[in-house]
Amino acid sequence: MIETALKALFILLYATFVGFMFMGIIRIVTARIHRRVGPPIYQPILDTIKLLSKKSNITHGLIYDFGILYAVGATILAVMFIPLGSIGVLRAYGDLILITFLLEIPMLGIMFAAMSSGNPYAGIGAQRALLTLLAIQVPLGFAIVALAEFYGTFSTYEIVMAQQTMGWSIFHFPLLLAAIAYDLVLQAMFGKEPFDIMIAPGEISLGPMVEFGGKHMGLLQIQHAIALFAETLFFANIFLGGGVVTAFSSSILNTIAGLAVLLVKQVAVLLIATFMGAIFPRFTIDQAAKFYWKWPTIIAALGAVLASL
Amino acid sequence: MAEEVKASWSKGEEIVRMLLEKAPYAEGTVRRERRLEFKVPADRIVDFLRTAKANGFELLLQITAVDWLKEGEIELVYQLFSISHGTHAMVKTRLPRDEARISTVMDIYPVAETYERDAHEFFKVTFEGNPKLEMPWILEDEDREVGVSHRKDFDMLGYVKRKYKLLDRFDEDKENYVI
Amino acid sequence: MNGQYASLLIALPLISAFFVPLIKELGRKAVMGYLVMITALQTAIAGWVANEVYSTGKPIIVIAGGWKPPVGINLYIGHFAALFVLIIAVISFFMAIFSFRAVNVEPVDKYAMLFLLLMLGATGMIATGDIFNLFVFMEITAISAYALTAYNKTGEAAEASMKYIVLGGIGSSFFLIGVALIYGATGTLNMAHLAQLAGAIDPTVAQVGLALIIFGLAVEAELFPLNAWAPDAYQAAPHPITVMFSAFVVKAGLYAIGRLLYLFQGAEGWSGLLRLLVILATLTVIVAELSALRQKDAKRMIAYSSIGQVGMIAFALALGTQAGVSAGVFHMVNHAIVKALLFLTVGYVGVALGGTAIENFQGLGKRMPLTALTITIGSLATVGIPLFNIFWSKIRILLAGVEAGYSWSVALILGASVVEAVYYFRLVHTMWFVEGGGRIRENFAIGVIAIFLAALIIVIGVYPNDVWTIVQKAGQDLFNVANYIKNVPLMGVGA
Amino acid sequence: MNELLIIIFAPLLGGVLAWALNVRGIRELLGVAGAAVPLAYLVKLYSELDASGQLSHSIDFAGFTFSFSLTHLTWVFAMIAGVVGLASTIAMVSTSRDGYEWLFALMSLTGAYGVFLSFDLLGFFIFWELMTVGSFMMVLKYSRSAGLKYFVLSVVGAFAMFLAIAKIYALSGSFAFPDVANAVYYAMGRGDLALVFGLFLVAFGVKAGMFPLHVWAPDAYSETNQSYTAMFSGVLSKTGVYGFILIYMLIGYRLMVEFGAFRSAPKFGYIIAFLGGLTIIVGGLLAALQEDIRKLFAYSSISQIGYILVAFGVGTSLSIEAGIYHAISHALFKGLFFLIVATIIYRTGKTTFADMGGLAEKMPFTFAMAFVAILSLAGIPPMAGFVSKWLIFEAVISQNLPILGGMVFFGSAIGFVYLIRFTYAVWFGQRPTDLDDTKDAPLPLAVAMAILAIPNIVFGIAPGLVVKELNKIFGGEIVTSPTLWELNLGFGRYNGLLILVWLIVGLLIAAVIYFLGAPVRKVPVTDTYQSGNPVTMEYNLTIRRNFFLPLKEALAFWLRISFDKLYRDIGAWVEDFAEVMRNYVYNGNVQSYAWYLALILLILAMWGV
Amino acid sequence: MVDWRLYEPLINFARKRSMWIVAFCTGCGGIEMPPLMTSRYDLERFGMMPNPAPRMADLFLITGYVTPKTLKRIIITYEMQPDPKYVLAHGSCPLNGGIYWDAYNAIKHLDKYIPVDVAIAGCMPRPEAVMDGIKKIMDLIETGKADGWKRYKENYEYYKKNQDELFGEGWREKTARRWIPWLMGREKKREEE
Repeated sequence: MIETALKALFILLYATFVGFMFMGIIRIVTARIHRRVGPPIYQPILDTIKLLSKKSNITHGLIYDFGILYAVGATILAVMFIPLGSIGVLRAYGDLILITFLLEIPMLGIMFAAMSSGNPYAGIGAQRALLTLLAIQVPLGFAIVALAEFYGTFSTYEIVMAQQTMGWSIFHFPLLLAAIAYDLVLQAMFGKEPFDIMIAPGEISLGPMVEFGGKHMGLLQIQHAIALFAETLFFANIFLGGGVVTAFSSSILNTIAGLAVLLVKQVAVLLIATFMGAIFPRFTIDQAAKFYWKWPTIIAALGAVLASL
Repeated sequence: MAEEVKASWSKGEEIVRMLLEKAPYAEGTVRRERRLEFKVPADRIVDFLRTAKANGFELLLQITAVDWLKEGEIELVYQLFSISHGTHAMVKTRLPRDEARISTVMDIYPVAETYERDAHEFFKVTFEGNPKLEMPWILEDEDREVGVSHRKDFDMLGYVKRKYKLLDRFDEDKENYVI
Repeated sequence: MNGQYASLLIALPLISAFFVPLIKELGRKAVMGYLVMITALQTAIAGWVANEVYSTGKPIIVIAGGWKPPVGINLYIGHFAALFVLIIAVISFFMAIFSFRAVNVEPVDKYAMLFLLLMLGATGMIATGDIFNLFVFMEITAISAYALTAYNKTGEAAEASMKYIVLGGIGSSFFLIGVALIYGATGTLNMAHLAQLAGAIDPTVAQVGLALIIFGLAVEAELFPLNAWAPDAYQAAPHPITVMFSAFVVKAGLYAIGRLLYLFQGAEGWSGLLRLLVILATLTVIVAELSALRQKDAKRMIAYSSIGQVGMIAFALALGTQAGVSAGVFHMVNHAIVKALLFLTVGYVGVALGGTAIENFQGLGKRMPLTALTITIGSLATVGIPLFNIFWSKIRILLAGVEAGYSWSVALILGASVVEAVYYFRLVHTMWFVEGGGRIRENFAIGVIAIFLAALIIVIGVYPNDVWTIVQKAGQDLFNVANYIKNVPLMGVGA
Repeated sequence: MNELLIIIFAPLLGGVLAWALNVRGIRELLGVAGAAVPLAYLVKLYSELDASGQLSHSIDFAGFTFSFSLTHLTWVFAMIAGVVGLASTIAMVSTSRDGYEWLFALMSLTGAYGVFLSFDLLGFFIFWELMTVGSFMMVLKYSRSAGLKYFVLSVVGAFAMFLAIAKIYALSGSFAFPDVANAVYYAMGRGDLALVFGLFLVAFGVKAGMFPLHVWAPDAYSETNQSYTAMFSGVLSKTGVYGFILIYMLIGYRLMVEFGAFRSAPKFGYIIAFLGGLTIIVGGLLAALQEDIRKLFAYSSISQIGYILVAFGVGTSLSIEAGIYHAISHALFKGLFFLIVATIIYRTGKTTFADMGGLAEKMPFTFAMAFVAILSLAGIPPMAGFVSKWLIFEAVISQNLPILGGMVFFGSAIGFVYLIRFTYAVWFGQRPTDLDDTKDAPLPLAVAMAILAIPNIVFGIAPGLVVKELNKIFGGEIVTSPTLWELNLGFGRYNGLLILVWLIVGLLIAAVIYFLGAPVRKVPVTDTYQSGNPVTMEYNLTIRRNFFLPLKEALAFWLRISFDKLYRDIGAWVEDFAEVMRNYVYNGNVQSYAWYLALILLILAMWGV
Repeated sequence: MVDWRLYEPLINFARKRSMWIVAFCTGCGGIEMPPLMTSRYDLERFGMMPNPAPRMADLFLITGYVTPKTLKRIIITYEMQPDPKYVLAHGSCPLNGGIYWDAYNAIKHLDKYIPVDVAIAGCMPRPEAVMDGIKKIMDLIETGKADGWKRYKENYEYYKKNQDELFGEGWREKTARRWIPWLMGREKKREEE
């Protein structure tokens, strides 16, 4: 019991810290693309401390607070399920569909909280977030189906183990297609540029986030950090072979090496998303829906059909 | 002194003569190159503008109101511009000051709606047929109740003193003043 | 009280019909009272006869004038005849009571006489064992029916009865030629004897004779192209008479077709005729139901629905299997009860509110709750809702139909009953959920009859076992002709 | 063993008595008793059932022999009918006004019980008709057009089933399931088999609300007493679903042998699954675009039934078990949703989204129930809805059917979409002034909602309870569940308790951070950031009308195809045809009638007479 | 409930180094803001990020003249900001009305209505001047002297009196309902046709 508690605490701290570092990386990389100096890497941590230490906060009712808590709780739950190299508290129960659902639930929690504030911007933001969710569901579904059919199992841990022997998933053509589609979907799940219509700052002043201030926004920053970590970790595990290193003798070294390998893969995924985000202008909501229902769906469906042959 | 130096601008003369044929009730002169001026009685303004639009004056740039306090009249200047002739035209009408009433030209130049509302807001000129005339717009409700307008008979400075309660500041002259 | 008293069933209405002019002077009430008394007597005798037949299990054979059968005329009151004579008597008794209120056109004594003749004709057609006698009773029924249709003295009634006379006349002449042909070929008129000789008739005569007989009766039994007169006649006739038309006059025609059809099993071309009858019956159902869809008058709508149900009975009888025939008979019994209830209540609404147009039925639930309730029970039953009586017979007919191989016509009949459900539920909706006028006090006697019939429907619907056993016996009586021949004491003369 | 008869006829008896003694107090008592008695008997009989595996009882009635039997499968479905039926009748105590509604609601409940417990086709058909009539009369009371549309479609379904039954009866000579099964297996021709399957598909498709035949559901579910709709959509649609299981039990093996399989799913099953998939997508998308609260949940109920059909279509025992599990959870959360709708309509009297809003403060209990129902329907892990959806995903995708997998996945997102639309329009935002004094749910409705909410949570956290029951139906250990909280399918594992524990841990962490921050100030709805402009309660800024306009524009092309219009045109065409034919055939002049007779003579002559 | 004084320096450092600006540009100074964000002057180095929602912003830049109409929006937005909030007034107009000293629709002293922490002189100060201002406000936060929001909270009546004096009592409700009478009128007119 103590051992799992310690492992869980480690995972939580590691995830939050690395998540904040990822947010810092995103801001620096985007700044560098704009030929700007960019903030220090620990800037998100500073932002979160500032937000959490605000002296006065407002609330619009019970659901306004509970929605945020639920979002953070669900993200923490999701992180526990995804195998992190050799550490993994609920690794055995890490089921593809369960994790995909858990990664979508924070969005539901945030939307509940935002809408309970009664702000019209939050309403429009929620509507756009829902339509984006609807749009990404089709390619996401086909990608998950392709994965499950190719490996014949739903458990993420078994998929990671299978990739050690059969090589990374992206080397097999059907799963390469699924990876491409899933990567486009990640773009919307991160809320990065081409598909972040739901939190468009200029147009609907950050959509659902308009009413969050002080500690609520701080909690959301933490949630965003963990979510970034979880999504990149999930992608790394199921498509890039996960971090299983057995070269060293002592287990401590193995775990550290595993984490390092995972970190490299996660940063790679993150950079793809950041580059795409820095370059593309923002899609309107029906353009985004039409886009997702055209190319990524075709790619993912092709992958799923090929995987099932 | 404007008359001696005026070089005659044949093209402008010709446009004015063509317009005056079509609108005998108006008088038109060429102030200078690319500046025509017409005087039209208030009730014929709509027909004149319709003929102007038909003869090449595509744009209505602005409707400015001028308050002639001494003559007790408000002058409305419709500033037209013709891309095809490449010239401005100032169509001037005179309205009695106390109840200035004229019909709208929205159906000829749709943009006129905003300009008419502007003239109405600050010079109390009512344009029949403009639906959005009474809509609350630039002036805040407090100013509207007080009756702020840009007419000359309104003591603007007094109003500002009352509104912002900065009595001492305006009595100084240019030499000694208090920031 | 031996069997011979059964002949009273025929004699009583005949004699009392001719006593009516004597009572004419005593006034309208007396005539109506007399009518009720006679029908009550008739019901008693019919009840006794039915009890006798069903308890002993043997049919009662009445020999007219002592002449043994193939020469003399005999009445054969088997299980079927006993059951139906009882139904005819009971319904006439109810209608006599209903006529108190419903009939107020003056020559009441003529009405009473025709009423009794109609009852006599129908009873005779069902009870007789001799073809020519069957023709005679059919003529009596037909003629009294023509007169009664025209009884209301309105233009519409006259036109309806004129149509009925023309078609009825042609139909009965077909029947007569057929009987003559058969008599020519076999030399006998007695049904039992005919059944024995059916095989020996040369094929073309048998076919022609049989076809003519069946289609003579078809006019009376309202099969598809020949029932054009029926809707107008039903609508134009006075309300009690419409009930009698739909309850037993049509049934008598159907019984005759059924009886003769199965008598000539041996004849050549029998199965071809059966298939033709099935097609015509299905068409009757479909055309009748469809044409009822957009009716503005409730009585005409129920008339069409009654023709549709009659078509279904004909379909059952024409299947040629024991299950089909007994299902048909069961449906005859149920249909008689339900249509009696419906026409009674709709007629009563027509009398109370003046006219049976659908507008009068608006908000009937509030105006005349008892009548509205009984109409709803009647219409739910006709549509074939599980807890009512027609449901059981409809199921049996359709099962027998599919068993006999006519699954296409069963599908069409099911489609037609969907249409039937639609217009009945429109009526139910107008009655209960549309706002109507003030409350009207309902007549007690008619209320009792309606309640009795509605209760009968629900009782048979909820517990149909006993009625089903009775009806099965009646079905066997109709179907296996060998037993029929055995019961009739033929003199054994001739080939 | 006439307990079975008591179970079936208790509601009808209660209904008739309630209708007869039309007195305010007694009528409700009788009605609820009518619904409670069968449930009590079902629970009592469970021990006997567990011992003997099947309790059967047969009576011969009206010339046919009717047999009833209680097996594990029918026990599960009967329990669904029992629980949701009881909750719905308790809720009807506050919403129904006269005996009429009690009679026909309980008659349809009797029909549902009869359908589940009958062991022969004729009994099945009779109770099916009874159920249809009961629910039809409930709808007829509110609107004629909706009622007639519902009745015509379901009667067409019923008669299709009757034709199939008659065809089987003609073949096998008896109605009991065992004889029917082997008669169909040995003696039925290929053409007849396809016809019978088609007819059964239509019959059960109509009642379950499958894609092309679903048009009656939105009108029927919304045009009736809302607490009855909880039973209508919770229980009666399950009879349609039970029908699909019957297809498998009776003629499934022969269809498998005759028509072969398509990638490990039987071909006939793939048809059902594909139609189910379409139902999910169509039902969900239409639900998102509705303006009326009842219609939204009607379409959502159709799309959830689509899930069950996909599960049955795939055909493996795991997928059928997943389907039944989803039938249970669907009955629970859909029943709960319609009770919530009933409370809202009962309290505010409004049904369209445009004039509702901001009810969360006024009706906290109902909102809590709605929150539970939303979590369950949208499929959030610790709830029953998620478990059954997860089982269906696993079952469908493990049979490598990619297209079906994609459709099912798409369905889960649609669940989010229309639920958030409902929550935003009804619970949050500015409250219209006339809704200021709405009170919370009355006691009966509150009790009914609680009855349905608790199992939603319990079956989510402890799925072992349900799965042990369902394994008994199939005999073997299809879904192994080592402990009460865990399900293990070999290729996928789920542990309800673990998820709940870690969710609570996550919530605690977040709560700790939350309470470390500065105290919180409650702010009214009008104090929101509207680019600095002040906000007043009179000017409504909440987007309640046309919430998903972009989606409607994106789907504009597909929305033009509507089956509703197709059926209405057919109805109108039939009516015109009837009118035209009547004018030709009965045209009123005698000469033409006489010509008909001549026509008959011509036919006879032609016939070779 | 927890005593954070021990962590005050860290929190002040965080507040100093991550100021989020309310994207609310009043008057003519709005166009001066983008250059600060672009590569030449890059305020993001100091962790400053433009943020449209006042609920999560700290720094409120008043860039240029303030009309009563804008002041109403400024006051509402200012009150929506969570507590440690700072106001940076650019240019001379917020100080004494600047060139609009005699205009009826320009505010003469912004300080009478909302507390100003740092005022930057210049009729639209150049980016370098703004950077100095920001440096100044960061020092104030560092030393904890940037207490504009405390002043607003403590003598709120003074500020409220001035605001009501300018706009009249209950101006929020009045402004919110400003359009409703006209809309109702048009609705009635449309029904008549």
